[in-house]
Amino acid sequence: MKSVKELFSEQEIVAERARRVYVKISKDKLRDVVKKMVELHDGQVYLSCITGVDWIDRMEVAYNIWVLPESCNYTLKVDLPRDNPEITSISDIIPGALFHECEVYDLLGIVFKGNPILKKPFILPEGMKKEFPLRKDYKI
Amino acid sequence: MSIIELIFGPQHPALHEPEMFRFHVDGEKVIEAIPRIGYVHRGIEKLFEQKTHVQNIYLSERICGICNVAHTLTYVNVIERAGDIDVPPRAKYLRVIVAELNRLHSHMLLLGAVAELMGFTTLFMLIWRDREKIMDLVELITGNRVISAYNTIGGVRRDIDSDKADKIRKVLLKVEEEWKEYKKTWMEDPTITRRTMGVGILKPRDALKYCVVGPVLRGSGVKSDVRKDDPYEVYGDIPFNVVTYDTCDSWARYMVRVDEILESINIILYALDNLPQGEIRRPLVRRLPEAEAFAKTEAPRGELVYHLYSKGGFKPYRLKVRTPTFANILGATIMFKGERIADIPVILGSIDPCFACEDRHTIVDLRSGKSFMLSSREITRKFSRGSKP
Amino acid sequence: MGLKPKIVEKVLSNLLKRPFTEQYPFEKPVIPDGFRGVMKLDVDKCIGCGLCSRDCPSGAIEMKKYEHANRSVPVFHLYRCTFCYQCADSCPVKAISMTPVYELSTPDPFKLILEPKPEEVKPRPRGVRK
Amino acid sequence: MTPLELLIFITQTLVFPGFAYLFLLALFTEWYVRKLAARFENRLGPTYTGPHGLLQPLADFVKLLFKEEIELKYADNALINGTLIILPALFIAALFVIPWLGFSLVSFEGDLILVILLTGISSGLLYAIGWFSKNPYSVVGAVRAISQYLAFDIPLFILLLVPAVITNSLSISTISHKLWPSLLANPWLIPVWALSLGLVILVEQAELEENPFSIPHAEQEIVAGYFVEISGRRLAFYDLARDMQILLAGSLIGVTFLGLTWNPRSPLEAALNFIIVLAETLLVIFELVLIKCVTARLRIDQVLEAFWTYVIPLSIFILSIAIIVKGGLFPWV
Repeated sequence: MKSVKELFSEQEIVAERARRVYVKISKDKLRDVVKKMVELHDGQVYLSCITGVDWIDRMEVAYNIWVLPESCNYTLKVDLPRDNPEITSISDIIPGALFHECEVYDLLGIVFKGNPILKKPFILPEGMKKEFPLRKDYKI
Repeated sequence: MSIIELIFGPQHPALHEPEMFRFHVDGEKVIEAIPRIGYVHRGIEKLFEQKTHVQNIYLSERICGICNVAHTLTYVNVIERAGDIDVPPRAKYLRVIVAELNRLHSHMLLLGAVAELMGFTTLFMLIWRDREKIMDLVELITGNRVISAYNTIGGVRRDIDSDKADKIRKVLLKVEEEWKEYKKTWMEDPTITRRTMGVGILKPRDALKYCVVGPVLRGSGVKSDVRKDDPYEVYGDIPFNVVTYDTCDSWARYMVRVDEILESINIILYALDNLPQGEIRRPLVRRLPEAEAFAKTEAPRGELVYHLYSKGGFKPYRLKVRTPTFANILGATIMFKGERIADIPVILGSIDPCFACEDRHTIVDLRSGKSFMLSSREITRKFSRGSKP
Repeated sequence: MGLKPKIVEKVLSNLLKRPFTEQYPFEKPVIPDGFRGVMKLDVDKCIGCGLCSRDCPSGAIEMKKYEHANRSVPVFHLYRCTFCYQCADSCPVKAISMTPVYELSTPDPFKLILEPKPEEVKPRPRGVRK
Repeated sequence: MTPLELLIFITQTLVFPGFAYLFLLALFTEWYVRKLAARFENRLGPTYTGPHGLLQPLADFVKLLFKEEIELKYADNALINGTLIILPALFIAALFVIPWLGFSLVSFEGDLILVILLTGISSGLLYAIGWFSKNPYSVVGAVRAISQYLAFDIPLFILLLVPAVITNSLSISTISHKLWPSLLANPWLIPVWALSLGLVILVEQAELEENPFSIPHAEQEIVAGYFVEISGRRLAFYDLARDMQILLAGSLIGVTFLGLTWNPRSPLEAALNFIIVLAETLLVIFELVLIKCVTARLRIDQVLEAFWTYVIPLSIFILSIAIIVKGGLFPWV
């Protein structure tokens, strides 16, 4: 196996542009895929960002991982149920995900199980312990 | 002496912006560093969703004043990717020129500030004197010293003529000469090298593991530059080197920036010489189709990421911004361990922290931002209440 | 504790040089062309389309209705203005231009409202848009 | 004592070269340091108050006197206040010994030791300020100050003994008068003298806690070190003490290491002596400011290492060479 792209099946690849691959995978597969990505290129990958989106009917978490030897960005999109958004943390595979996961939890309320520093006001003020401002139903 | 909790910030001379670090120190040695971020959290990501694509250009610029060109550049890039808008070649070159001027002034700002953090006020004053010349150039091209408002969707907003190009060349050559001297100072001055060498080590493996970006990553010897890896605008056509140093310490991270200044000057001179003729902008596109786009650029502080979800229409559905400092701050907490109190400013300076960048979303501004259109009467009421109680 | 003569030389030569800093209130800096200062509205050109107000990122432009002339004219609330000049870009008739005025600090925010006087706003001869 | 003598005595003590003069000269020193540093950095420096900003330090002093003083809840206020009153007084006392007119008001055999004692006490007082402030920053600053103090006070004492050995005197006035005659009488002493002059400026820089040794009050690391809690009137007195410390450092090294004064027999000669002493002082301060402007701050461990392993043995070596040469222990001298 030479390219990270071969990890994904045809149906999983949503879109492909120059140096961008958008992939939709299931929640259970995410950790395996990330682990394989890191191992495949001997750690020559880094996490650019984790984007959380509230699609009203569901939540989406998108892991943007840059693969240095391939010069390609892989966007791993995972759908989560909106009423109980929960996913296993990847911070043990890529420690750099720690703060990204905290931020997403803080603003959207997506729980990353296994993240050791996950706590509620991370960047929000102390008084906003129960509010998730980036959810679409948040009243401003 | 037992372990003292030393609190750095939110107000501290070594931090030019509000941020708090709790350092557990044993005598002079740092045992643990715990950051608390979010003091300048302005709710910009939420605000993006309320405003139109055109208004958001200027909002993105306000995430960070220092690297404002990088922010607008990434923003217009993400919009152009989502809407398949092509940009005239002259505009691409002009964008590169202004982006590199921005990098110049940002790196000078940092290196000067760091000289000051080490107590070297003279170097700080001299570097900032030269930075002033660069800012005058930015003012000449864009009409303002700092906030440039230069990039727009589908091109740039102002053109330069040959007079301006000559003036830019002249000033840059002078600055280059000065910088060659400063580089010697950074490389050889005994007090600087003693303070920075071997301080705040971040091994290449750790650098990738903790996902640091930009000069911090290159200072750890990893050859990664968005301008080379993922060329945007015309960086693919311009010859330049990716500067890396492999001593992995604070000194390496500073030297990366010193060398990048010289590289940037060459890039600008090359772009000025090869500036194509033609128009500078396409008609403004206000409406985007349903799309998802991911754009990244090399901001002065490292990789800057914008992730856009559009559902069609005038406003973005979700716009995620990942600024370089947010990625670097975790790496910094690793660098602090085992170093001395005296090294804290040096290490913190070496990641070029920009906390306004890092914390993007406060609710306070958002709430006042809701009533963003006040009539004259409302304003009168508001001010008269404020001034005459 | 060896000192590099390079910086010493530079520092000593600075003694004889003219200081680079300016005494601002007494010496005014040189303003280049195209500086984004206070904007100027050409009331006669304005067609009252409201594009400037719609595109303004900070909501600093309010369309004010002048009843006697039966037309709307933008009013600039400069204390909100970010001086990005998107309004000048958006204006289809180029009625907004820039001036090099930048000294705006004042204790009275009402001085920072650029509002055409009622007598300046003349009724448009034909085709008035609402 | 006749009434005229009494009047002269009072004038000398209170006006010139006594309190008023030393106070104004300390403020002038601050202006000189600020202006010089500004010019080194290609800036303007103070310009607004007075011609070329000459009155700026005085304006700052007066302004600070009227500022609100922040009551420290956990600190030992009485001790801090007491320390800050003693601090400028110590330096004033030391400055009285300097022969401003070729002679000084207070002069006795051994006044050099007195000056060294007074500067030593001042370092202890700075430590006390920091410790009694009970702020983490000030405590760290005080600990740094005290650990640095031993490292630079020993070589300073040893190096100040070099001109004393050369001139066979422990009185500052006598040293200043006899320095050049002794050096010319025994030219072998000149290299020793030059070496000790270079070293003493470096050590004095550490005594003044200026760059590269500005560690105890490193602003970017520990805010202001031991005087982080000082404000208002206390800060005014602290600043005054600091100016006097710089003035003392400049004038002490100026008169003991550059000499060139003599015992004046007429007012004209006294005036000439005064100009020479002032010029020497400003020259030494110029050197100190230059060093400050071309260096970055070192780290405490680096400074301690450098001082204990190099500067102290070197200064002992210089002193012993001076004793050997002066004592005629070399057969060829």
